[in-house]
Amino acid sequence: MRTEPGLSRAAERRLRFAAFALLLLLWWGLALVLHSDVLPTPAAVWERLWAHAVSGELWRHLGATLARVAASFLIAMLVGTAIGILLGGSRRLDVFFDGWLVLGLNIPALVTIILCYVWFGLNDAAAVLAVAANKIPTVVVTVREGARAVDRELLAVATAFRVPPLRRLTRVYLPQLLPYLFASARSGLSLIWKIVLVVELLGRPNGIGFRLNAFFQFFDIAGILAYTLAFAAVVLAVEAWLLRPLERRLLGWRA
Amino acid sequence: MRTEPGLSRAAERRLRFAAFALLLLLWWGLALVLHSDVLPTPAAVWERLWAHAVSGELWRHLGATLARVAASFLIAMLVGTAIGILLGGSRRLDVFFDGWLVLGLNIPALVTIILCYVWFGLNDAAAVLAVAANKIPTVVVTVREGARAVDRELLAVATAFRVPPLRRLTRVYLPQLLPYLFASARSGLSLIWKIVLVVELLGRPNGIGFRLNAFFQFFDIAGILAYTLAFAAVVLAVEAWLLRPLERRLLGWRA
Amino acid sequence: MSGGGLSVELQAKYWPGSDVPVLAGLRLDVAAGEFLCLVGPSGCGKSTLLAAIAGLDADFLGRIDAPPERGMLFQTPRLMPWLTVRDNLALVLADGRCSPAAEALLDAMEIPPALLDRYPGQLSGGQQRRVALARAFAVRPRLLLLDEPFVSLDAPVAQRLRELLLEHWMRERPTVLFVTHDLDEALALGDRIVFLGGRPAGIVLELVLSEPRPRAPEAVWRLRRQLLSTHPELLSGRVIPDPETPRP
Amino acid sequence: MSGGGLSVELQAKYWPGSDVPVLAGLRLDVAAGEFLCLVGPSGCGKSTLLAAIAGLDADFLGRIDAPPERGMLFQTPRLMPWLTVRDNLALVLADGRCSPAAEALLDAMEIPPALLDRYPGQLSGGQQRRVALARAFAVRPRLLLLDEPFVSLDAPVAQRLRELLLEHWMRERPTVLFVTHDLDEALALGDRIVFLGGRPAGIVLELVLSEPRPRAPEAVWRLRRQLLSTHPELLSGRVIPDPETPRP
Amino acid sequence: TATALETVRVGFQQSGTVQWELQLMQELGLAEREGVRLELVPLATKDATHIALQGGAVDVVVDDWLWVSRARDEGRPYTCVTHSLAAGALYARPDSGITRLADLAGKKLGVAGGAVDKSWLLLRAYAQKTLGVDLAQQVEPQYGAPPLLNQLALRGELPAVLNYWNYGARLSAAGFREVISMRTVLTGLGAPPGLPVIAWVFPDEFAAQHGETLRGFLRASRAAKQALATDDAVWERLRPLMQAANDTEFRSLRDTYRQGIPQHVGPQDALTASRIFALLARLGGEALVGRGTTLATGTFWTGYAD
Ligand SMILES: Nc1ncnc2c1ncn2[C@@H]1O[C@H](COP(=O)(O)OP(=O)(O)OP(=O)(O)O)[C@@H](O)[C@H]1O
Ligand SMILES: Nc1ncnc2c1ncn2[C@@H]1O[C@H](COP(=O)(O)OP(=O)(O)OP(=O)(O)O)[C@@H](O)[C@H]1O
Ligand SMILES: [Mg+2]
Ligand SMILES: [Mg+2]
Repeated sequence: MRTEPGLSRAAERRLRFAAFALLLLLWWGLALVLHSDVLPTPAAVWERLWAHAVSGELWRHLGATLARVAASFLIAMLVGTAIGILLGGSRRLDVFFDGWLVLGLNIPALVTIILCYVWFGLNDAAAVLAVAANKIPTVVVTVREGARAVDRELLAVATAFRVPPLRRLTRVYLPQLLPYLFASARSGLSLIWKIVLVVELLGRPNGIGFRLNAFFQFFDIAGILAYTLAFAAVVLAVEAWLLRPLERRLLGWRA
Repeated sequence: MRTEPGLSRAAERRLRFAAFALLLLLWWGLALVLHSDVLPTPAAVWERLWAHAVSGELWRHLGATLARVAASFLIAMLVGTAIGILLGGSRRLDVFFDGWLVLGLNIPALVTIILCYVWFGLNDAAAVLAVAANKIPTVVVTVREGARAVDRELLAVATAFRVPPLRRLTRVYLPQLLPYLFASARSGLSLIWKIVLVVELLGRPNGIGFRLNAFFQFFDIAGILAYTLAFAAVVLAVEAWLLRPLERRLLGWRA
Repeated sequence: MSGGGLSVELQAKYWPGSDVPVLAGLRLDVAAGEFLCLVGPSGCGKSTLLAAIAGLDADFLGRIDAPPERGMLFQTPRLMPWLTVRDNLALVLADGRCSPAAEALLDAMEIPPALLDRYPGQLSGGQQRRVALARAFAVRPRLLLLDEPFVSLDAPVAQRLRELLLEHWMRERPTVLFVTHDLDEALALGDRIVFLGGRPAGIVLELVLSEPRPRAPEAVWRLRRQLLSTHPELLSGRVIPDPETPRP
Repeated sequence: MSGGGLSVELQAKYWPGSDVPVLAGLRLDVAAGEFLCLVGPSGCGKSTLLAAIAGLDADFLGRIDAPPERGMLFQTPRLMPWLTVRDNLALVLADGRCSPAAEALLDAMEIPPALLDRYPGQLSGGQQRRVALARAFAVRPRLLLLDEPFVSLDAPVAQRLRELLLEHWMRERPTVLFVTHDLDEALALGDRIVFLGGRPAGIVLELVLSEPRPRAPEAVWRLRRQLLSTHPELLSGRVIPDPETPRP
Repeated sequence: TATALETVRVGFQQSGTVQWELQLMQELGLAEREGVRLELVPLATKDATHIALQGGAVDVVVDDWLWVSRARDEGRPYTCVTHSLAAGALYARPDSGITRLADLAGKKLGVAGGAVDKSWLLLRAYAQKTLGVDLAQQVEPQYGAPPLLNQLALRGELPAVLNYWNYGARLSAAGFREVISMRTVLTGLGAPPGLPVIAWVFPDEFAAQHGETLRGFLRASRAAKQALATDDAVWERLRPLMQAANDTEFRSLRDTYRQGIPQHVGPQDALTASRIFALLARLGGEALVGRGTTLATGTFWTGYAD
């Protein structure tokens, strides 16, 4: 709970590398000790990844999944944030929709997915809709907490100076929601990817979820891990090249 | 984005009731218009719920699921909060474990579940562990954002007055994390319940997830909705009798 | 009321959960371009009144007419911690950009250009207060609400800022509501001083000052002596009354 | 150094990203039980120095020895908004409970018992400041760090609190570091006044005051005149110099 | 005595068809008669049975022999004994005008199990052979979960579905036409009759250590099958489990099930399977059969025949 002196960029990179190396080592060690198909070695997974990358199959499935994840993510974040701000800002709306929200949160993915597929057909639009519908309530809940915690004294400044609504939103309101939005985006991306897996399992002819199921049928954990890691690598890249720089820019004032 | 005058308790109850009634009405109307098995009427679902409640089957499955949800929830919140505070408080630890966290977030539930079941056997301990392992990273991510956003000026007060560590934690640190903890608890409960469904799907002989799959095989949406609503009712009760009163007590100062 | 003047008819302002109003029976008319000082004990309701006038709190009985073009200095600086000094000013300006005029204002407040790209958390308390003051001036308001603007500043800077405020006021002629605990400051600046007091608080005394500004220290001192002779209670407890009038 | 005294040897304090230190070459020894006033222009580094002494900022070159039993009043009240007035005091007290002594202190600060169960957000600016002051006193510290304690308070209350501070100091004899912009205040209270200034800031003048306390207003006025005659720049810009010494 | 009974733990999918036979074995005490105590472990999905077997929580599950062969290739020594020959079929809506494979051209076709599903691959091979077309190009395949496809077909959004037999039975009962059965497809492709579809799967080690118990269990299974094949009364007992919507569906399920009961179980199964393996390996490639090029030796257990 105390602030430490800052880390240089180089030191940060070294730390990240060390963490990665340690993880690899732990995994490898464990895999060798256990010596079971349930935990293949990094080498086995890498080999599988490589084979699928070369054959092009990896890219096809990864691409399909990423497209679905991206579309659902954008929809869920936009809609969820808007609703969250509304509910957090108005006690009346909040009380009214609170029960709906709890229901929305707790409807199993399976139900939304089935309903979307049955109503809108076995297509990507239905898939994306189902995933977004699953994620929106959790964005709402997080953003709503943020909106409730917004500093009223600072809002009063904007009111007193009659700051126009859009500017008030972007420069007074949203900056306070940022930690909540980042939390929501990070856990959201992972949740969405997990739901996309289920959606693909139940009714898409491609994507990692589809592929994973085939691996799973044959208990091919190396294959499962290979595709999982391929997706994780993408998320790590998004973290490093999008979320972290954004965070540095937007939340740099806290440093 | 403006504060409204407060709502009386009675007005709040009326609003909640109205929201519930409206939802029921909408559902009923839609069900009658669509007239399909995919969206049964509330009456059909209620009838199913009643039958399962009378036969005792509902309670058996609901009980099993609730026990798993409760255990995983407690573990995930405790462990996740502790790790989140550590990472949010120390830049060095944060950078080191950031990659691990991203991996942890994005490992599909399937993988953890398989590993737990295969290593620890098809038992409830393995099931609970698998669920907690899935949820912990999202708690960490949310709490970490909160810990990063903690007001350093207020922490400085505690340091200057040499407030003992435990008191510093409970009276200076945690109150600032509360909105994040509530967000985490609310979306967490729903996420955990969804993973519990999968866990039950993959290796438990009881619980709602186990039951839901059987319904799905026969495309019995009324059955699915009946069990879903039974769980949602429990969550609504937890909201009304635990989370909301807690929130009023702990965050009342904001009013 | 029109044209920059202000009319307050506050029957009562209650805080939730309290039976006694903080403010009651308060009637105040301020002419356009008037410089009004508000003085009163801590906790009597000065900031509450300002918030009501600024339209931040509509939960009172009564009616307030105030021009919408407001500049306000709150009792605490209330800068957006995530905006640099420059962007904090830009936030309230009409076109959303920090004009050269606004930067000149910051300069006049002795905020060197090097600080323009700093965040408020990297400023000293007095620097933050000056930025907040510049923000209130920068919008060139018709109504300027100032809640103890010159505390937390060293004497020379405070004095220069007082002069700046007077210049600004004489040039632009906004209606000014100036809350202060420093009677001398009120006497040096205002067209009129309104003393608040009592429970619920209302106006206990009004003093019209017709001397031209800037007022020489001697003039202020004379005013203070006059006032003290008729209302000795107002100055009780000041550390430095002028030497001729030792404290009771 | 031992027994409540304070020794500061600050070679340099840099802020990240700046080549010029804020503070440099500052040596300060304060005897146990001494009442030291710090005066200096806004932004010179007074709060920075206090933070370093309080152990809140270890990122400087040099060495500071200070007793660990500290009470501090920050420049802003910094009360925990989620704790009631009572709990804010309880937070810093040894046993985590608000003692009768602490409540008596609040009473002496003119915080009526009705406010004890309020949250800080429901207090006026001056009330918050007084609660923060009570918090600093309540821990009965051996070192009391006060950053402009009496701003935002009306003159009578401020004066009563000054008396309270002196009483407290005389009874408990903590070492006091008192930052103020009000020279008269410093002259009325301190054993010694240290003037900070320059860039990087250091000590530009020290003044030892041996007159006993409480000092009568006349005594303070005499001290001021003495000081002004040797260092006219210090008082430049004050609104109310005493009438015999019109401002330059 | 009761203590002398050895236990066989059988993991099965609760909503599936395997439990009919298991239920009957238990109700009629068939296992006990063979000196075996049956422990039924109901699980929600087929995946769950895999995990249970892999984790050692059960001794026997039901799966297809292809899975066993592939597992053996990967060094996981499981083996199996044929359980059922029942295979799926291609079903079409009565109003779709689809009566032959050729009528599918340009239409949507629901395919259970995905792009590398065995039935789908075999059907494509058959279409290639008989019509000279690639079905995957000719139709718009819609891959999805079996119940979902059924529902979409019943709602009229899919004119035709290739689904497992137990789902197909429900479609038949709803008036759907069986366009072509997998049995016909297999014969058309030159496969010998009597090809096993799914089998009792268990670890080599279990078979080696508890051979007698296992044989007892398999004999009990045969007895249950006998009853199911000949005795209509036992079906009435199972009726609650089957969740048939009406009598037609019930009969349809019963009759299809009976058709899938193998006449004999024994060494000939391995032979038949290895003939079809080559075909599947060619059609599905590694994604379907794994790295093996022929049926792994020992895929079918030689310790039991009837
Ligand atoms: N976090 C920071 N980063 C960079 N510069 C800072 C930071 N905090 C303060 N400063 C600068 O350090 C100098 C001293 O600040 P400090 O708060 O100590 O001043 P002060 O003497 O207390 O002034 P005041 O009387 O206005 O409160 C100021 O010029 C300020 O701009
Ligand atoms: N939100 C609130 N709820 C209840 N009482 C409040 C609230 N805000 C302020 N008060 C009370 O109203 C009174 C007036 O407060 P206000 O801030 O207007 O005082 P003030 O005159 O500005 O005092 P100061 O000079 O100390 O700033 C105070 O006694 C305060 O305790
Ligand atoms: Mg005030
Ligand atoms: Mg300061």
